[in-house]
Amino acid sequence: MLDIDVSATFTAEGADRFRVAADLSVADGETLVVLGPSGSGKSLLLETVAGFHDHEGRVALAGRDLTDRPPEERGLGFVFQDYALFPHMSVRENVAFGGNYHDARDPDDLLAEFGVADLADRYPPTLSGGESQRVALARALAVRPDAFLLDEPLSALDVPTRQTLRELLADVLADQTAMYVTHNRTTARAVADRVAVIRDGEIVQTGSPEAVFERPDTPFVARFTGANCLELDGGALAVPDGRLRFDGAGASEATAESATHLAVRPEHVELDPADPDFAAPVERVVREDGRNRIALDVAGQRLDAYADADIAELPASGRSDGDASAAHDSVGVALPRDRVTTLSDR
Amino acid sequence: MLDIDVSATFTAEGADRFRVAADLSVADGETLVVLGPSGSGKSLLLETVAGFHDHEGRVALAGRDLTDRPPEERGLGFVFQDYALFPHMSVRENVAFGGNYHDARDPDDLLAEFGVADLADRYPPTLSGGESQRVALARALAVRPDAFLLDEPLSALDVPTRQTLRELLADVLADQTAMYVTHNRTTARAVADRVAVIRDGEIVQTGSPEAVFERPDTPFVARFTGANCLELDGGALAVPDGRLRFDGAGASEATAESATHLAVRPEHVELDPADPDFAAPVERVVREDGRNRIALDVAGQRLDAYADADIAELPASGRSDGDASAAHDSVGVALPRDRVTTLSDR
Amino acid sequence: VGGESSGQETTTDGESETTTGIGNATEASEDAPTPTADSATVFHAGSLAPPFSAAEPEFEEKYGVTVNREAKGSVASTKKITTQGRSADVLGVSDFRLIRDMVVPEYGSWYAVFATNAMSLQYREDSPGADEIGPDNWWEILSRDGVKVGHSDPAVDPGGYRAVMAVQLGKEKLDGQRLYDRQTYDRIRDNMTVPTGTETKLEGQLKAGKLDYALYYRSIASQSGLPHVDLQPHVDLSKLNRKYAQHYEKATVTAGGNEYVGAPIAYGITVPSVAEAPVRGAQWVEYMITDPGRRILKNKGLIPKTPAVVTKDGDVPARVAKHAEAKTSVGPLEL
Amino acid sequence: MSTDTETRGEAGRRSDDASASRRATDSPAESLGDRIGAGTTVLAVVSVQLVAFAAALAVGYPGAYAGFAVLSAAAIAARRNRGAFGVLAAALGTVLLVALGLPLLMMVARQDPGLVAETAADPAVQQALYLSVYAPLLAAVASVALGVPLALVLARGFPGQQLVESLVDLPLVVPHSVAGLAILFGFGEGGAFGGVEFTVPVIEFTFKFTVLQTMLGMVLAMTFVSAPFAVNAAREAFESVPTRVEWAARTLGANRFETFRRVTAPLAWRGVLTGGVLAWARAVSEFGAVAIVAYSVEFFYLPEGESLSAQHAPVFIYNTYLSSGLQRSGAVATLLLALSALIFLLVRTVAYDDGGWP
Amino acid sequence: MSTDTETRGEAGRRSDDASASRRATDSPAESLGDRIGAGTTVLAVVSVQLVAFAAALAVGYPGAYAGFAVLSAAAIAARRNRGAFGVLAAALGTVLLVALGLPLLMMVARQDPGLVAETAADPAVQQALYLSVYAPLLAAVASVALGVPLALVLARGFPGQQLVESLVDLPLVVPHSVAGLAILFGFGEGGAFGGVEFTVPVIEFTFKFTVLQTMLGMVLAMTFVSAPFAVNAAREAFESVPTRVEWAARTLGANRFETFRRVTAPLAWRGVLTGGVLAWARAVSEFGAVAIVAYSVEFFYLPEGESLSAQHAPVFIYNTYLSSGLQRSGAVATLLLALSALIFLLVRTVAYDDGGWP
Ligand SMILES: Nc1ncnc2c1ncn2[C@@H]1O[C@H](COP(=O)(O)OP(=O)(O)OP(=O)(O)O)[C@@H](O)[C@H]1O
Ligand SMILES: Nc1ncnc2c1ncn2[C@@H]1O[C@H](COP(=O)(O)OP(=O)(O)OP(=O)(O)O)[C@@H](O)[C@H]1O
Ligand SMILES: [Mg+2]
Ligand SMILES: [Mg+2]
Repeated sequence: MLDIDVSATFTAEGADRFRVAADLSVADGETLVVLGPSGSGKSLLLETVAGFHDHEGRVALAGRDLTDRPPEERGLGFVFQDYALFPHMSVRENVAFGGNYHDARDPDDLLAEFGVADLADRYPPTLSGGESQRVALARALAVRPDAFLLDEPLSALDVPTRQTLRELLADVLADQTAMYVTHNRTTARAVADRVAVIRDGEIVQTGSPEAVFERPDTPFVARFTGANCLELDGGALAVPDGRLRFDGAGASEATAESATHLAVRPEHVELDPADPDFAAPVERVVREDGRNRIALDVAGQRLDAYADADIAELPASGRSDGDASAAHDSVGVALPRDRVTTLSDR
Repeated sequence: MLDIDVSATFTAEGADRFRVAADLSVADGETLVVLGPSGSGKSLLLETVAGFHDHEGRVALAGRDLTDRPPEERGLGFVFQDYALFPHMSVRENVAFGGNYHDARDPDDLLAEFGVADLADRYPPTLSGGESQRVALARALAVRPDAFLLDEPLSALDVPTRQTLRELLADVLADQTAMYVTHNRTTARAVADRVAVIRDGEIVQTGSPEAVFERPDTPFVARFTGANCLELDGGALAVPDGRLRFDGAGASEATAESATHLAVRPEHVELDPADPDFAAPVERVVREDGRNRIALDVAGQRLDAYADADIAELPASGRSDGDASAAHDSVGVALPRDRVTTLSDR
Repeated sequence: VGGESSGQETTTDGESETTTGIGNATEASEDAPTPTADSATVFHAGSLAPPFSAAEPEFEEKYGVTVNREAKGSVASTKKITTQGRSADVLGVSDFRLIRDMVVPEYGSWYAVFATNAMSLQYREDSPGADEIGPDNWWEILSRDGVKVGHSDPAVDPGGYRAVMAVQLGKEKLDGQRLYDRQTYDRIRDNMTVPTGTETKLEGQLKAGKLDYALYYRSIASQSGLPHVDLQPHVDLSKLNRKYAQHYEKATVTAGGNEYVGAPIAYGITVPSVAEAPVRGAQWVEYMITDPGRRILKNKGLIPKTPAVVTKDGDVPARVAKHAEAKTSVGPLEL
Repeated sequence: MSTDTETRGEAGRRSDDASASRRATDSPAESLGDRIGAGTTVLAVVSVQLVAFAAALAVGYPGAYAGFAVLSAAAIAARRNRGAFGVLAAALGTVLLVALGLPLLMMVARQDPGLVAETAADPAVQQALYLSVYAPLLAAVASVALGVPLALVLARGFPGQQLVESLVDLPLVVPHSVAGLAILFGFGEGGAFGGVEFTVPVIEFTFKFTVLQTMLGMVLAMTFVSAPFAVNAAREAFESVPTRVEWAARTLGANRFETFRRVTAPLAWRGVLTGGVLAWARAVSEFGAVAIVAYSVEFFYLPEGESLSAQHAPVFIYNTYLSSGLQRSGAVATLLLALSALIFLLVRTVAYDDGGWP
Repeated sequence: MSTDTETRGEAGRRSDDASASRRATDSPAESLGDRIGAGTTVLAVVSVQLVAFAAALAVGYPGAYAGFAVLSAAAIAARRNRGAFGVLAAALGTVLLVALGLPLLMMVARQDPGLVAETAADPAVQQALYLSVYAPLLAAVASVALGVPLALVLARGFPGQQLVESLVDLPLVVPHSVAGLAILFGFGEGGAFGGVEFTVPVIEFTFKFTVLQTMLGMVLAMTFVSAPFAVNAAREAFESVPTRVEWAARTLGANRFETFRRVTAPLAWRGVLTGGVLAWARAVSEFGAVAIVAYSVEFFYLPEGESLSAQHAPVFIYNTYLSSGLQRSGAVATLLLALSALIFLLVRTVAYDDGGWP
């Protein structure tokens, strides 16, 4: 159990003061994913927990109060966003570093596990971003810390390597206490037991991945987790051919009156269904891995949906040629009531 | 038309010599995406084209030979992987920098376009990664270069911002000559007119996104573009209940005899079809954005497929709880012959 | 012995037997307690460096002692003892009056005048007028336009005010004769510059071509390898007798807030009361005022005073006293 | 509640260059602490130290103050939560501070304030001090103006660079009086350029290259002994400018010179300034070489609006020592020290604080 | 075919710290060029320069050589494709090189090789040179040993830091003779610690703190004038170590000291070494302060295995000049120069080339 209740303020010339505050706890063996836009304070939060910044409040791990302990006695493994490898040590020496202070794992085994065994004698300044990141991960894992703080540990990897490492990491973290910072939703869903969304230094929602992704609390969370977030007008959604009401829709906590937005994930938007709620013109079709993301224009608001269909089979003429030329054909749309959440903008 | 035919060698202590060689041309208005694993020489290639490294061969833009020109006379806009913002200038000054040498766009307009208008008076050292990247993009666009060299311009962005910027960039690049380095396949497919895959400093395949993604030339390209790549044994695939032959499958260029691998993209693998080729146990289910990636065990080899179905409706008991516990139920699989490419490992 | 003692020619006096009544007991008691002092420290003026360095090995050989010499300007050497709290076994300076005025009585009670020097004019073969210059026309050449004559700083170095005095004396009559007139003098003065504090740097500046002529001690000039003109006693401040002393008095130099009156050059030497090995110091003084020392002084261009003169008062060590005459003045100069 | 804090990280963590990160640390702990509080603390600490020193001096054991200083530094480090290693570092560092500061402090403490004031009013002293700020400034400017291109070339690297670097460092080991002679021989009448005349045609102004007793010579001597510091500092500064940032400027259309002017130089200027200050300081202290090359020089004395002749302060101080004794020369030295300390503080606080860029 | 090349980028582009990037530049253009070729080029250039200098000297116009040097530097820069700005920088840089090197070169050229050889064989000269390598080494070690903790504290930052930094720089402006007096009065008989005795109990060894004419005093005087360089260089070095890399060490279990030992120090050591070399060089050249505090000292002379008394080389050169004239003292100075140049080259090539870490 990693208990965190901290707040810290940061100042720099030319910038406003930036304040990070969090009251979180991470259960034993749980991976808490911290999701948030860039500049929301994710890195600062992790660094504060690790003991590198003055702060108020307290940090405790498994009941042990860490607040007054120096970083080296906190037992927290940290993977830095910019790797922070020791440039004067070979890759193997980097991974073996912690061995002097802990009962550590064999560096060569770890490097092999991360697919960088052949870099063991190289020095970090000549590694590429992805290579560096794997070494940084191996280095943090080597000392078997009590809990992990991971700051975008996979961001610099190419996709196949990231996939491999994401699974490796999911295995490693399966029964580990960890805070894992990422912007990547796929990664978030793959490793998260619980998700915390941070905005401007403040935690705005925590919950299971399901809860956060499917039932966002605020329009911000909805947007950030990749859901469509459409503005309501007096509790109703303006669609091309009228207005739709969503009274009591989904797991909404907002009453119809106070609701200002509705959220629905693109994968739940049904295209060309038997019983469409309305029809909307297709704005843009973007080919993503193995499917198409269709952007629809709903009375001036944007609604994304996925179409599995192959490009040629699309109802509209949009083609994934990366071209901005919009395809204006309309397509029928249904918004399944149990997938829609209504929100009030606080 | 950007013609590139260069080769350069790089040395560093503790590292082997690294050699980059490329013979490419980018047509006017075309965006060439350079895809490759980390450490494959993408950045070095771009820097060489921009004129920062000694090289052999030549670089020409629209018939103009750039080989002996200094970088500032090449008319190439460069977005660096690590942003390379001027730390002593405000964000606005950064974007306005090129205005002294070129007829440039208004910095504030650009910053607004990239959603960072409120950072105009901040200084780069206090920006977060994603904020920096947007400023770097705006800065390169400001001078309206003749062609663009973009080194992972979206890597540090959170997903919603990346989506927005990807589209913005796709619009900007629509009629621009550009080389665009990325590991991100989604981005690659969204912006690419053509794709070049680089490995160990050498271009191993170029072609349209379709060609590269659907009909990889080599197992390396197949794996790197995210296709399943399974080893064949004497031209046949070992499956749990026998062997499958793929004679004349798809657009294969390898004869059945010489074929050593087969490639098929996960989105083309059919699960639970009416007429399965074989049944395979499910190894792992990973929840990705709006769908599940299912990893199957095909006689010891891994085969990925997508299942749209919601977690609860999965044929297997695997749940996306980030847990490594495998789900061993079997599922029927079909490999559509017209989607399979056979390859020979060169 | 009064202040009126005779002004002798420096080199011709033969009386060396004058031993004043300083008890032998002193000598014995001084020698006895420090038989183990195996090193001696000598502070001395830069112009004494050549003879003292030549004497050092012989002295060390003779007495089995290590000599540490510290050369510095005369004033600086004196001040090391008076203000820096340093101790030395010998102090040798180019003007005994420094010892008279600054060292006695607090840091010493006696001193010896043991040598004189002369001012001379050094030049390079390619200095303007070098091919014509001689003892009889040096003033004419020095007064030419654009000739640079350097000397050290009168404010901080006796060599400096002595150079100025030498030039002043040329326009003063001695026995009704003068070397040059006031105009020539003024022109020479205009050509004179002060490129350094102490005279030790002049030679280098001359050699480097930044000076055409340098006015300094004959002891330096004769050692440097460059040609030089020996000035006449009329101006060279070398004559330690009454007649010349009175002539030299006509020159006065004001510098650094002090007024210096012309006088014969008279080197002083003493064993300060703060000496740690006073016997060694006395041995050095004895060495310098006896034959071996005199020979070296002469070799190095200095003019030994024979016999040396010591003060009448003060604890003159016996080994020194027995080679020197005790006086209360040398020529016109009060001791 | 405060944890183990590395103040450096708070403000400088994102800096992509060393100097940005350095400056950011100038307001340590202030992010959470109170800016005014910090100022008061500094004042309090300084006062306590001065009182302790005065007390130690009064009882005749100035050495005891050293112990006090070391202990108090350690105590402050302990209070600021720097860990055992931090306390040790503070204590050891203070030993050096005492070794450097105690002699100066005792020298200053020895002075008679009345005499110092009287000396300060002496025009000759004022002229010497003026010259000793002014000539070293010229030397520092020359060192920087010529040293910066050299540093740039060295930072870029070329084969045989070690030779050139060693040559640059060589003046450092040359004994000061030898340096003076070397300059006389190198640039004097018989040496290179000695007596060379340039005539500016239109205004009929003839410039004769003479080093002895001229401002030119003084500045040359000072440059000789101080330029290595400027070059070394500037080289380090240029080397710490990230290459990719310079490249970015090139791709935006700036040529080499423009890149230097707008990117490299602004990023390196603090290092260059540090080098200039070191060079200035070194030139101020120079006695040997100046005493040979330019014992006293004619220069234009602005306060009186006329040309006059004076000596460089170290020479002046030495001469005062010889002619007027320790007390008076000590007073001049104290004035020089105070003036220099003031200039250092000014440079460090005013010039280094340019706002904006953190 | 070569384009506009910024050699610095080739090898150092990924370095995350300045010093790594700096070192990487030591093998410029070699990535494509020929290592042996580079060596030959250096030799060729050096030879041509020497021949040109000899020729200029022979015809009596050493000044002409300066022009030649500047032009040839510009030509080399042009050939190496450095652009107009590069050529200008090379030319201006060479002006400074000439100003620094020409006086020394001419001084050396003036020497009679026979006399130099004879002087080199003189045991007194050998002793002075030995002392002048040895005592400055002790001073540099003291400066570094105490300066590194101070630099570390300064690099971390604290309120009132400018005061301490100015205090550290103050010895730089103190005229050398004043420095000597300050030390004499500060640590001499009447000052702090003067005459204090420490007795080591077991071995009954009594150490008396005396500065006058002792090795301790000489080293103290040298430390006083040279420590600021060591502190400043070390501070810059520590400031350029990336904070996050130090943090990484902490999270892996290293405490402050271990982090310093295994990360900060190895990353900063080149800067610290540079500071040490500067301090050493500064101490070698010191005349004024040493002449006052320790004109000649007793020390253990290893080659003869016995204690003897000698003078620091600048003092020795001064004395030689006074007693034996310019020629002979020039020979000693030449030997000192040659020895120092050798030491610089050794430090730069051997110590800075530690292989592995680029
Ligand atoms: N020293 C500082 N003073 C003031 N603001 C700062 C400072 N350092 C960072 N910031 C600001 O704090 C905010 C949070 O920074 P942080 O690095 O934690 O972001 P992040 O969430 O990790 O972003 P990213 O995903 O881009 O890495 C940013 O807006 C940044 O501009
Ligand atoms: N100076 C150098 N000497 C030798 N090898 C180098 C040097 N610089 C980089 N390399 C190597 O060259 C390879 C290519 O580097 P590059 O930066 O081009 O990779 P990249 O494709 O951009 O990778 P990433 O996607 O991680 O940024 C890497 O393996 C790296 O280790
Ligand atoms: Mg971050
Ligand atoms: Mg790259």
